[in-house]
Amino acid sequence: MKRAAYILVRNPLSLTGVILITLVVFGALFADFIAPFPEHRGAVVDFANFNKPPEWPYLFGTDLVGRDLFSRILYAYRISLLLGAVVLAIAVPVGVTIGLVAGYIGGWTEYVLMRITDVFLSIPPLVLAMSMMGLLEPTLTNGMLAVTAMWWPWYTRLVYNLTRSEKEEGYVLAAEVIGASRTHIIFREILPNCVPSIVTKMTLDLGFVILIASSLSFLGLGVQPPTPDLGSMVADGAKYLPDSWWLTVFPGLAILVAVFGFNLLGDALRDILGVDQ
Amino acid sequence: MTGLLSLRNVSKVFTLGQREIRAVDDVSFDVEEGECLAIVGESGSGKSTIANMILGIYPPSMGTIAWRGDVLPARRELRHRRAIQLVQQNPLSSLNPRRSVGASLRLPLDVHGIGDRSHRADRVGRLLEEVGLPAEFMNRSPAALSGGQRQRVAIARALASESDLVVLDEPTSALDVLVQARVLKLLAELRDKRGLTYVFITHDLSVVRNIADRVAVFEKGCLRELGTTEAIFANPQHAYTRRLIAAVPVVTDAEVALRKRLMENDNAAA
Amino acid sequence: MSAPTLRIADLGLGFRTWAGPVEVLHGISLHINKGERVALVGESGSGKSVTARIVLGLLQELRSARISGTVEFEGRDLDRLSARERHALRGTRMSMIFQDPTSSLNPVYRIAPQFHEVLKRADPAISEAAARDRAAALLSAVAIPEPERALDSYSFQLSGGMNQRVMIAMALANEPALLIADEPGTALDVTVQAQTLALMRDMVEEHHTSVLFISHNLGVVREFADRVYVIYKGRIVEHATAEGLFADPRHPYTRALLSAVPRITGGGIPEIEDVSEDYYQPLVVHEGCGEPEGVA
Amino acid sequence: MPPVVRLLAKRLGTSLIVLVGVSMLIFTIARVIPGDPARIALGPNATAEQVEALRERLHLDEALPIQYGYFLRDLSRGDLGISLYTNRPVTADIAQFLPATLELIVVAGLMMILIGLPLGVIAARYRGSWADHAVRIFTLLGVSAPSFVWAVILMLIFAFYLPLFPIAGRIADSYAIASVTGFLTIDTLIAGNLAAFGNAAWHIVLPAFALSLSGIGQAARLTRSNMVETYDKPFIEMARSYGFPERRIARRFAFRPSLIPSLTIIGLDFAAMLGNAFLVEAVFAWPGLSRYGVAVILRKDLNAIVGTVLIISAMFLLVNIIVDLLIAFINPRIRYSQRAS
Amino acid sequence: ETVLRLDEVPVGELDPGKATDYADSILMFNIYDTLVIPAQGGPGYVPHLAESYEADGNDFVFKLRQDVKFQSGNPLTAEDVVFSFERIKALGQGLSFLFKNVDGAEKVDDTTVRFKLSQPYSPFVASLVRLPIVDKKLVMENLGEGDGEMKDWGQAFLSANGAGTGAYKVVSHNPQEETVMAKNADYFLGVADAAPDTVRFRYGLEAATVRTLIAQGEHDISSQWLPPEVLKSLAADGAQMLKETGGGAFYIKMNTTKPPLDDVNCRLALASAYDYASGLKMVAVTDDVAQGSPATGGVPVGMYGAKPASAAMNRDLEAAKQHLAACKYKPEDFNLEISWIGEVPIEERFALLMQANFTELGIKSEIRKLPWALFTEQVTKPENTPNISQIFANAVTGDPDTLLYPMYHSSAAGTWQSPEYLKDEAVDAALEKGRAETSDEGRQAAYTALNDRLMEIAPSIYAYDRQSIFAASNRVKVPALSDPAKAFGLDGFGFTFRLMEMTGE
Ligand SMILES: Nc1ncnc2c1ncn2[C@@H]1O[C@H](COP(=O)(O)OP(=O)(O)OP(=O)(O)O)[C@@H](O)[C@H]1O
Ligand SMILES: Nc1ncnc2c1ncn2[C@@H]1O[C@H](COP(=O)(O)OP(=O)(O)OP(=O)(O)O)[C@@H](O)[C@H]1O
Ligand SMILES: [Mg+2]
Ligand SMILES: [Mg+2]
Repeated sequence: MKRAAYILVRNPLSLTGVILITLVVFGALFADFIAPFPEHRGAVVDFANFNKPPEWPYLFGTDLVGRDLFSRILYAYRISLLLGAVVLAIAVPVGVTIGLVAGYIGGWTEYVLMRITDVFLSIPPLVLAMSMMGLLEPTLTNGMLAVTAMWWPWYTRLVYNLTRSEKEEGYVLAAEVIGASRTHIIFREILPNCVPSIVTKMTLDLGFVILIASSLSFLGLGVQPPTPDLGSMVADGAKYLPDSWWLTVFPGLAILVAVFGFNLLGDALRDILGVDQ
Repeated sequence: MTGLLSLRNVSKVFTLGQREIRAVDDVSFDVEEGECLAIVGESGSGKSTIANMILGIYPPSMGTIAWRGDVLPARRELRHRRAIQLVQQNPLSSLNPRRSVGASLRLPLDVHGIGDRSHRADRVGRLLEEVGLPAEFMNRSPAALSGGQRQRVAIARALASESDLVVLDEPTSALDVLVQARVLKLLAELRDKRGLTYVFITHDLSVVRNIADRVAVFEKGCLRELGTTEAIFANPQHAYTRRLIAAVPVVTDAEVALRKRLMENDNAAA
Repeated sequence: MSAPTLRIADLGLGFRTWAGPVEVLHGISLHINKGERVALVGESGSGKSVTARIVLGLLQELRSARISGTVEFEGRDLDRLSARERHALRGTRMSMIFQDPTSSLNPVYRIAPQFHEVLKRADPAISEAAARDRAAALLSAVAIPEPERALDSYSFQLSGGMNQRVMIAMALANEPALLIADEPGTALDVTVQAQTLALMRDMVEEHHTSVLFISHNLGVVREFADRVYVIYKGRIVEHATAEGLFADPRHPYTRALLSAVPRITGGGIPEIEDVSEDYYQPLVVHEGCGEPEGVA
Repeated sequence: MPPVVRLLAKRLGTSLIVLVGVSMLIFTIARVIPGDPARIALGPNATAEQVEALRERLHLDEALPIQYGYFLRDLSRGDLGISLYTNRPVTADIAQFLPATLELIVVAGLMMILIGLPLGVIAARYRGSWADHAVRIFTLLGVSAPSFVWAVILMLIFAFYLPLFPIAGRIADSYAIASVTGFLTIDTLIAGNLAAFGNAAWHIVLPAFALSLSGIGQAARLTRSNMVETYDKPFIEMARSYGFPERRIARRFAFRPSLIPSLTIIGLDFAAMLGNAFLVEAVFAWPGLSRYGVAVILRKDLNAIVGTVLIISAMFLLVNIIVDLLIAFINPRIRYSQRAS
Repeated sequence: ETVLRLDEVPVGELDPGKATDYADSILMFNIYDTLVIPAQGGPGYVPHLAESYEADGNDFVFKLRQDVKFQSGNPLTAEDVVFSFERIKALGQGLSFLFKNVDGAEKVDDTTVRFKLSQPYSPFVASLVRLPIVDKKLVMENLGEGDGEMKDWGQAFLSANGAGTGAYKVVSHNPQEETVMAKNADYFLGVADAAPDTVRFRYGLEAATVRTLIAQGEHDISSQWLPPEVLKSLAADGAQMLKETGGGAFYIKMNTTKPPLDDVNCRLALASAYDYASGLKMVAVTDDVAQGSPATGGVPVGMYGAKPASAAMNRDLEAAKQHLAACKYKPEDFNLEISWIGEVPIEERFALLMQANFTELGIKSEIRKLPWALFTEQVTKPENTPNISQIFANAVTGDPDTLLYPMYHSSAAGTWQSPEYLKDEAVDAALEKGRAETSDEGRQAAYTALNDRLMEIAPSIYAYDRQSIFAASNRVKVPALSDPAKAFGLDGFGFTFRLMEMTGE
């Protein structure tokens, strides 16, 4: 804890990350109080003010049915961050574990696990999502499930290749010689050494996961209007570039801020997780 | 009677592209319970390879290794793991750079359930102190240790499991003499107290002289000579052994004299 | 008299860690004249390797390190040199043999290209084939039995001693003015150790190379060094000629060290305290051994 | 047989098994995706009888294993059936659309390697400096909008405001190039028409860049974070102490040991683009397989779905094998591992 | 050489037996000819490949022109007409349903064909604009593999090649990328010099791409699917707006089988609460150009039975409240499912508009995005069909029958056009009468009755009458899409390339 605080305080970039993320989370949590038009998160249309460029009181302009983009972005953070967090919270542990196990244990285990991963990876995500739709209710939860299903194998491959290299290191031998269990070697010895790559990928994936929501909602899975989500806002707005640029640019910047914050934080996290106490 | 550990016709061949390297060539010897067997030999003579095979890090290409009369399987069981420990030659890579010294030291305690849980941290501290390091070092990362300090951590870790046999691959060559003395003493004490057995790989014949019961001399993957320390130093049979002893750097005049004597023998024999 | 090859004056070093600052060097001074072999002996963790790193300018880049004092190389204050000038010295005018050779060689390249890289420091135009020939010659000089195989191997395919010899060959390859040898003998068997020490001695004499020889193997020091500094916990405690030191060790710590050396004649491991208040006694300088006046 | 070839053969063999697995799975999935293929194919106005007749012709009323049997029988003749969407043989469609996409993603893949990796190296080498931050912002921008949004933005900037690049298509209308391989860059060279080659190459730049942005970002970030780790290793200190040029240390000594994650991700990205490039293809009017794939999925064009997915899977497996081999090549310790598994 | 470049959504279907979409229609109208074509500047149909035609009881007899040659050089004969008809029936795809009531076609002599109908069916002549006449000889020479005498009916050949008499020939065709067509110099009516020499018809361009291409002078006519905002900015940049009126409307359909919309009062409440004016504002491009004009009822303005343009639908919240009060369901007891088609982004805005409008009545609702494929699947069962669906429908032949019958006849329930599942005897009767009547007055009366009934029971909200707006460069003049006096009453027919003029700007 002390170490974490020390690392955060010493590196101004990490601190920036903390501040950005705090702002984003704060904005999402207290959107009801901050948003100038809280009702614009829902079923509101205002054709007197639609498709307006940024101007008072619409800081970020209005969308095609006249809702305040700034307010919607604040609310969108809620669902987008939730989506990102949930997907990563499931996909990363699953993918990482499989990759570690396959890479470390080798033999038949590796063979079977990696071929299963291959199958998942080689089916295009859209097909996977569509088939989910055939089988499941089109709710947000199932949408997250679908994204998770297409996400974990990336971590598996990443960690698998790292593990193959790490297991040749002396410290793995040392642990084996001591008689440490496979679980220990995999999770306590090798995993910490894969953390930099995993964390880096995770901080980037946050952006991707937020964006994937747009393709999910294109398929009718996931977030449905009028609930705002950043991915759909960016994606839908692109049709109206360059004229109604604010429709794309502000949600895009909102994602950038979140991803940027997490990335800075990720770098710090790497240092904090650096040494296992 | 077979010893605690016996190697029978053990060979190890590495393939390097098209080429084959016979790192260990048809070696047989026993390690008796409670003894300290030193393995000396030129660099690249296969000492570390033997150590790695004893530990089951890789299997011998030929031959068998038996533990208390049972041939050791390729996949070692936990009891074998506990019974045989290793101090690796390369102290940097044998410590996980992402785990603190304390975490690395605690591992054998946890794995083999040594001591009760709440006192393990203290135990780790004591282990560090035993090898001459302050207990606070348990919070450090290996990167912040000097070469010798790392080596001492590795030794402490091998001792932590309270095993029957410890294979020490150049355990003290990175240590200064004071610490070396201390570690050697510790090793000797533990041997007495717990009846440990050591396979001690080193170049330092002065050390060998002072702690080993028997010495095995290797050259080019072959076992050249195996005898009691006394015998080897008093009357080395093999020319290579004599050369080894003659080359030892020494600090006292008495030692210079001994060296001279052996060198003369060698010249006479040649 | 020309300036010493290396002069260190009042060098201090501390690290900032999350647990608070750690002082490692408490103002040490030492010098090496041209062609001189100077040993730095001392306890493990006493600050030998970090001193070497500072001389090479490697620690200066570490953000958590705080360095004070002066380091002069051939009369030039390293602090005043530009980064480029400092850089130009490395690998050409000074080189180093690392303590842990196996991890100091790059695991993903074979030895040959790494050697090529070293030789290019002195002769940027050297061809791969020429570099290989030269490397093979240098490797035979350090008694590597099959130099060709070693060149085609990765560091993890060589034994510890072989890696160390590779490092030694690399360090000597460009005939530097200052060679820092951080425990060069540790992983070598005694015959090879003797051989390489002899080789280093020849080299040094021939090219008037100065050597900073870091070791705790007092036997080796005795056979190799002209002058010895004994360091204890970041302080120099004794400074003497090699002969003088072994004949008449004056500092309690030096005496302890000497008596702790196991003897080839047997006699067991001596009983010596490894921590003692006495070891903190002030510096003892033998006659004729003093630090030159600062002329920066 | 050299070990690499043997390994390759073995991996290719197992890939075939995976491919069979994928084919069964996708065969099932294609039938689970909502929508009645016959109805969608026949258009909104078809009568129930028409739909029934088509269902029968497609064997849709039979049990799934029997349908799969038909599929295998046809496949053995190299026949993937007729696309209900384009009304052409699926094989013809794939043959036409695959080269266009491959051409695009090969260039995109090269961009990931040639831009992403060096950016990562620069960021790691100048860690904490303005260059590092500039690279960070650039790479994070890449993940803050989907590739097709970048496609639109790039098109607007570099084709609209600054008309430096062509807007759409694979080559200017004025060139008539006979299709030999389907790869326009190659066909133009075969035709010996350098101007056309230049024009075709020029057309690839923007879409490939838009596609590769996210990969560039990932490759750069992963390279950076791993190189930062590697920079702490003793062998880097050794290289420094020998005064190897910093640039060489970065490019060789620290770079190669740090390459594994970036290479893995580039490989995955490369393969994934086959399925994900559709929106970029749409923006740049690129007649590629990805777009075809999405269209057929949305229209539930069974034969075409199965055919496209199989091709994509096969490409994917191939790329993965290459990546695995490359990684073993990059890290000799994997290659020469002595460890019993 | 002049080149005309335009785009549509994919795919371009070249086979006359399968063509349905707007893109397909454009291909058919240029590569093939039909016996009749819509009259220019007014309602009705005029002979084209036919010299003349007459009704004979239920049957119709056509006399062919003798000066017509196919692009292959083969002369047009009655056999080709019979073949074309039999082929479309045999394939049973595309628009073949239009000929359900036609029992057969018969060659009377080389230039005379008789179509035999099973019942009086006045929209038949209109249907013929959807029967492209195919070069039988050429097709027979190019039959692909298949069972039976006709093998594959030339499907393989016709999916990649043209076999018509049209003013343009296929140069190359890739159904997902582009069809290139060139002027047919031997066209039987001749082609004006000003008409484009080459036409590049691209499929699937993104809005932003089209916007850029037109601005850069690399594209001539956009598809009708551009969002109004994009059209607006193109217009602001100086692009001309081409307009195609009539033939279709935007319908908001209510599932009449599920509560609460099985109660007519509830439906009427929604229809009164819907904000027609805002909806139109959404599709407005400029002050005088919009993608829609006010709806007046169930039948688009200009068709038989339509109300005059002045009788525009209007929001009436008071009336809505009264209707709701009469409804047997309480607004707080239900949650309406408003669906929209994922492929048509503007529908999302209408969904939001409805949601906001209905909220004012205290009705809760939930928006669902449905991809087209899923939507077509769901509407096949009344219980899966959403409460509210949004549909753009048009008369594929220009005849009101092809618009209204598939939407509202009880036998047609459960398709994408009829998610109302309307079962109403009066409506059925009116629709059947509309088909059977042959006189204009008779049809007018039938459809007026239908329209009244549709207003009374409100199975749909008649949101607006659709107009297609195309942005175009100034290099091309399209009288049929810019001058009402030269317009055709059939969707897509304005894209007859031979009637366009390249200005050479
Ligand atoms: N990066 C660092 N952060 C904190 N402390 C460090 C760091 N590097 C070295 N130290 C500490 O500095 C002291 C001196 O280390 P150094 O490597 O110079 O020892 P040494 O004299 O070479 O010992 P040995 O003979 O064991 O190699 C040690 O106590 C070590 O723990
Ligand atoms: N993984 C490997 N692949 C190929 N050859 C190897 C491998 N490991 C060791 N060797 C070779 O085997 C021989 C014996 O090596 P080993 O490490 O056992 O020597 P050693 O006796 O421990 O030497 P040192 O005292 O220098 O550590 C050497 O020639 C070495 O090059
Ligand atoms: Mg060894
Ligand atoms: Mg050291």
